[in-house]
Amino acid sequence: MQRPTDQPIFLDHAASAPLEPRVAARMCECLRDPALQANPSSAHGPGRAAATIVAQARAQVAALIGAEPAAIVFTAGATESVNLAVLGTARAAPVGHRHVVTARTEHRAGLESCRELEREGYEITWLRPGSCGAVSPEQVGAALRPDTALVSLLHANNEIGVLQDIAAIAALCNERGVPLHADAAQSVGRIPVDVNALGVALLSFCAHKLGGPKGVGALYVRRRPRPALRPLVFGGGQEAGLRSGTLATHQLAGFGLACELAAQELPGEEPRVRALRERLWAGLEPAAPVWRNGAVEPSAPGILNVCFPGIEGESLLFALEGRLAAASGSACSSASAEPSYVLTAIGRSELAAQASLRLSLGRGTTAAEVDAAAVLLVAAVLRLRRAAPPTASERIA
Amino acid sequence: MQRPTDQPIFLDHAASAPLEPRVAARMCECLRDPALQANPSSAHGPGRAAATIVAQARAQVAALIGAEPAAIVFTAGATESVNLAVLGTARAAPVGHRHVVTARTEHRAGLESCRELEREGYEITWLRPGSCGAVSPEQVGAALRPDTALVSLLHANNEIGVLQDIAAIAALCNERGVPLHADAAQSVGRIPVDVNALGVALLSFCAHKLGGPKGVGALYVRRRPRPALRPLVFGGGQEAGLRSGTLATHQLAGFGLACELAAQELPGEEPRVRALRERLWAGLEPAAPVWRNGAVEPSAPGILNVCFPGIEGESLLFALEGRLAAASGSACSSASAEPSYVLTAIGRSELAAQASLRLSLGRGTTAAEVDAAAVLLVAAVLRLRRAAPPTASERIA
Amino acid sequence: MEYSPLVRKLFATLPRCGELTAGPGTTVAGEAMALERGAWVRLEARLEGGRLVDCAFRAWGCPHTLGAAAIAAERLVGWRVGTPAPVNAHALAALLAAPAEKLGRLLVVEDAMQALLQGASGLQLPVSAH
Amino acid sequence: MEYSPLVRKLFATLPRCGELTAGPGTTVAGEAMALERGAWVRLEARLEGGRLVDCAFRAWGCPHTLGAAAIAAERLVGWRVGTPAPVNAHALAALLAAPAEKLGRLLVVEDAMQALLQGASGLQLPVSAH
Ligand SMILES: Cc1ncc(COP(=O)(O)O)c(C=O)c1O
Ligand SMILES: Cc1ncc(COP(=O)(O)O)c(C=O)c1O
Repeated sequence: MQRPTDQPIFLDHAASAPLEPRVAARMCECLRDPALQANPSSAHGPGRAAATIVAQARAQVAALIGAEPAAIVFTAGATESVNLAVLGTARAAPVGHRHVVTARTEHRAGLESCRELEREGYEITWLRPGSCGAVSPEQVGAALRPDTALVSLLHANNEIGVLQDIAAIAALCNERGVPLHADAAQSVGRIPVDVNALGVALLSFCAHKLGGPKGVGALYVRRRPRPALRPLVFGGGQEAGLRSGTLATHQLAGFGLACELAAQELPGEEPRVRALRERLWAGLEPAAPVWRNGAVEPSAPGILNVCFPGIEGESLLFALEGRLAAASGSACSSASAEPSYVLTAIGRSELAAQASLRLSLGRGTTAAEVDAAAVLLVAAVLRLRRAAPPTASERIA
Repeated sequence: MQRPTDQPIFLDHAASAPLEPRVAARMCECLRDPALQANPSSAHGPGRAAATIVAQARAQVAALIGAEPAAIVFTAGATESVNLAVLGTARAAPVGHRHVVTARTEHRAGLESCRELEREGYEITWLRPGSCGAVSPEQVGAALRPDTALVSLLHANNEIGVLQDIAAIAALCNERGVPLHADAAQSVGRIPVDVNALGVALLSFCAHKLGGPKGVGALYVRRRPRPALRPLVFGGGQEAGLRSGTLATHQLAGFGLACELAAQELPGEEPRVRALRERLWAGLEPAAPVWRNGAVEPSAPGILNVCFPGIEGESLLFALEGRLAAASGSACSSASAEPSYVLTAIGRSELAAQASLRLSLGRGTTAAEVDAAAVLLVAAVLRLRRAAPPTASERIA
Repeated sequence: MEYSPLVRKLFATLPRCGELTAGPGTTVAGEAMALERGAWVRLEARLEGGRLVDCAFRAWGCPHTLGAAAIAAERLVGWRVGTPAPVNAHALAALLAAPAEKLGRLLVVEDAMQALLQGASGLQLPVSAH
Repeated sequence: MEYSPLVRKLFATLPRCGELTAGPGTTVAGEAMALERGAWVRLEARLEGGRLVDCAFRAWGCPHTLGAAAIAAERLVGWRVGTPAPVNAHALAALLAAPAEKLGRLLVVEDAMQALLQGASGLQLPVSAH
C-alpha cells in the first residue's frame, strides 16, 4: 500500500494496523464472488461454498497460534473475545467460585468486563505490576484462592508493549485447576504465540492488529480440559453455541489470510520492527530528557512508549498533527484528556503520563519513516520546551 | 452481479441476500484506501477520517428507519442486536420487573435470549400466534403485567414472512410504559419501516439481509423516553458505552450505502418482489396439493413458505440440489432434520412442517428465475409423489 | 448432508420404483411405516415357483431411504423361499455410506423387506410342505 | 479536539513567546500554575512610565492555553497602570472559540495576567502618588 505523501507517518499500529493489501484483495474477491454470497450456515450448495471458506479461515487462524481449528470461536473482535472469556468463564464457574484475578494495567476490554463482574457480585483481585509493567508469576500465585474462577491477563500490554510471563503464570494456574485467559491482541502475529507452549485455557485476539480487517476476532478455547463458558449472545447456535450469528465469510477469509501471512512473515518482521523501534528510540535522544515507559524487554516488538517531561500531551499531539499519527494512551481513550491509567499504575505521575506518547510500529513502517518521525518529534519537543517556563521539565514529570 | 449459469437459482434471500455490487465496490474502496486504515476512535487525522465514514454510515442507517443518527448502536449483526435489546433491557429493568412477553415463533436470536432470561430467573410469557402466524395486539395486551420489563416480537417472521402489527402493539406497550423491541431483520429495507410511526423503543436489524455485508447490524434505541440497557460487552466505551469494540469502518460504510440504496429502491422493489412471489406461487399450482404456510398478507414481500404434502423435505432439497437454493426452515436450523418450530407453532403437523420449503426472493430475483424455479419444483414434487406410497399426500400432511 | 455417489445415482434414477411388470405368479407386498422416523416403505414382488421374479418399491423418506428401498427391491429379485433375507439395514447403511443417524430409517426398509419375505414364505410354505 | 484558525495560527507562530527585548524600564512578572488543570503560565513585561512597553510569555499547557497566553501578552502591551485588565478568560475563550472544558486553563492565563498587573500597579503606585 503506497502511502500518499500528504498522509502522516503512521505510528499507531497498536490501535489498528493497515489492512495487508493481499488481504484486501482476497476480501474483495469474496465480496464480489457471486458463488460466495450465501449464508455459510445454509445447507445448500452456495451455503456450503461459503462454509468451505469459513473452514479454511478457521484452519489458518488456528495454525497461527498452534491450535486445532475446532478450538477457535469467531467473534466480532478482541473486545468481544475478552468479554466472552472473562464474563463467560466467571458466569459458568462452579457455585461459590466468584473470585477473579486480573491486573490494573489490562486493556479496557478486560478491565471493564472485570468491573462488570464486580457489579455482579464477584470479587476481583487487582494486581499492580511493578514499574516494568508486568505482574510476576509470584504475584499471581499469591492471589490464587480455592474459589478463584479465572485469571485474566494481557500477554503484551497495548500501551507499553511489555510481555507478561504467561507460560509461567499458566503453569501455576493449571496446577490449581484455574483457567487462565490471555488477551493476546497485541502479541498474536507480532511474536510467536503457541497456545500449547503458553498453556492457556483461553486466548483472545483480533484481525485488525495483524493486517486483517476490523470487526472480526477469535477466542481460542482449549479442548482438553475445556473451560466451561456461558455465551454472551444466544441464537442460531453457530460456533458450537458459544457465539450465535451469521458468520461473515469475507471477514473470516480476510482474517484467515492475514494470519497465514503474519505467520510467514513473522520471522523476518519481528526483528525488523524491533530494530526500527530501537532506532526510533535512539533518534529521540536529542529531545532529552526523554524516558521510556515500561520495561524494554521482553516486549512486543512494535511499541515504544515515551515520556517527554515538561511537555503537555495535547500540545505535543497538535504539534505533530497531519505529520505523525500516534496515540497518547490507547486509541479508545486518547480522545479524552484522562492520563493513561496504565502509566499511572506502573508508577508514573499523572503529569508524566500526560507527557507520554505511544509510538507503535508495524509491517508498513520503514527506516525512513522512523527517522523522519524522530526528527519531527525532537523538533516539536524542543519547541514546546522552549515555550514552557524554565523549570517545566523538572516540575512536569 | 451476473449469476454464472452453473449457479443454482438463489431463492434464499431471507438467509442472506447477495451483496449489492455498488456496496461491494464501496467496501473495497474503503479496504484499499490508505487514508482510511486507522481506528475510527483514534484522535489523529487518519482516525478522524475513518470516524467521518462511520458518521456518514450512521446517518444513512438511521435515515432508512427514520431515526436520529445518535439513536443507532452498531453491532455485529441482528443476533447481537436482538440479544442486546432483550438481555440488555431485562437486566437493566427496575427491581421486581422480571417478566417478558414474546412469541413462540420468534427467530432463534429472540427465542434463545428469552430462554437465557428464563435461566436467569425471569418469567416469559410465550404467546402462540394463530395459523396466520402473527400474534394479535389483544394477545399482547392481555399478557402485559405490572412487572413486565419488555415485549419482544418479530416485525416480519423470517420463515413465513408474515408481519405482526407492531404499531398497534407499541401503542399498548407505550401506554403501559413497557419497552417494545421489534426484530426487524426481515423487514428493514424490504418494506418501509419508520421507528416513530411504529412507536418501538428498540429495533434490531442487520446489513446482510438488505444488500449489505455480513457481520454488521444495528440496534435502534429510542432517545425519548430512552429504555435502560445493560451492555453485553464492555471495554473501550464505543457506541455510547453500549457496545465496546473497534468500529469496522469498511463494514459500516457498506451497511450505510446498502441502507441508502435500499431506501431509494424500495418503492419499486417492494411491489416488484411481491408480484414475483405471487407469480412463483401461481407457478406451483401444477404441484397441487400445495399449501401456503402463514397469512398471505400483511407480509414482507419476498417470503413464500409452501407445504407440499406427501413430500419428504430432505429428498425435496436433494432433488433441487445444484439448481435451486432454498431453505427448509431457517438457515441456521436447515442443516438439521428438526421440523420448523415456527410451522408447528402455527398449527402445522410435524410432517407438514417437514414437507415445507421457504422460498425467499430479493433484489436480484427475476421473472425468468421464478418461472424456472417453479418448473423445477413442480417436476421434483411430482416425481417424489409418484415414488411415494399412493396415500402419502393424505398421510403426510 | 453429504451423499455418496451410490445414493446420488439411485436417487437420480430410482430403479424399480413404481409398479411391478405384469406376469405370472402371485403378488406379495410388505410395508413398514414410521413417519415419525421419516420413512415409509412399501415393497411389492411377484412370486413364482418359490422365487421372487420381480420387485418394485414405493417410498417416502430421505434420499438414503429411497436408495435403500431401491437396493432392497433389486436384491429381492431371485430370492428363494427358505433362504435368508438378501440384505439388512446395516448392510444397506454400509453400501450407501449412510451416516449413523440414518440407521433408523434403513431399519424401516429392512422391516418392509421382512414383512414381504414373511408374506412370501407364508404363501409358499403350504405348497412346499406338501 | 477541534482548533479554531486563530488557535492554529497562534500555536504555529507563538508570538511573544520567550524573552523580553532589552530596553529601559522595570521588569515585572506574573505567574500562575495549576498543573492539575493542565496549565502553567508566566508573563513578563517591561514597565516604563506607567505603561507596559513590552511583554513576553512562557507557558506549559494545551494549544488553547498557549494561544491565550500569546493574546494576553500582545494585549498587555500598551496597558497603563490604573486601567482595567485588557482581556479576561471569557474573552479569551470567545476569541479562541475554546470549548467549555478549557475555561479552567484560560483562567490560569487570566490569573497570571492579574498577578502581573498587580505587580505593575504596586511598583508604579508610589511613583504616581508623588
Ligand atoms: C490488548 C487489547 N485487547 C483488546 C483490544 C480490543 O480489540 P477490538 O477493539 O478489536 O475489539 C485491543 C485493541 O483495541 C487491545 O489492544
Ligand atoms: C428475523 C431475524 N432476526 C435475527 C437474525 C439474525 O441475524 P444475524 O445472523 O445476522 O445475526 C435473522 C437472520 O438470520 C433474522 O431473520
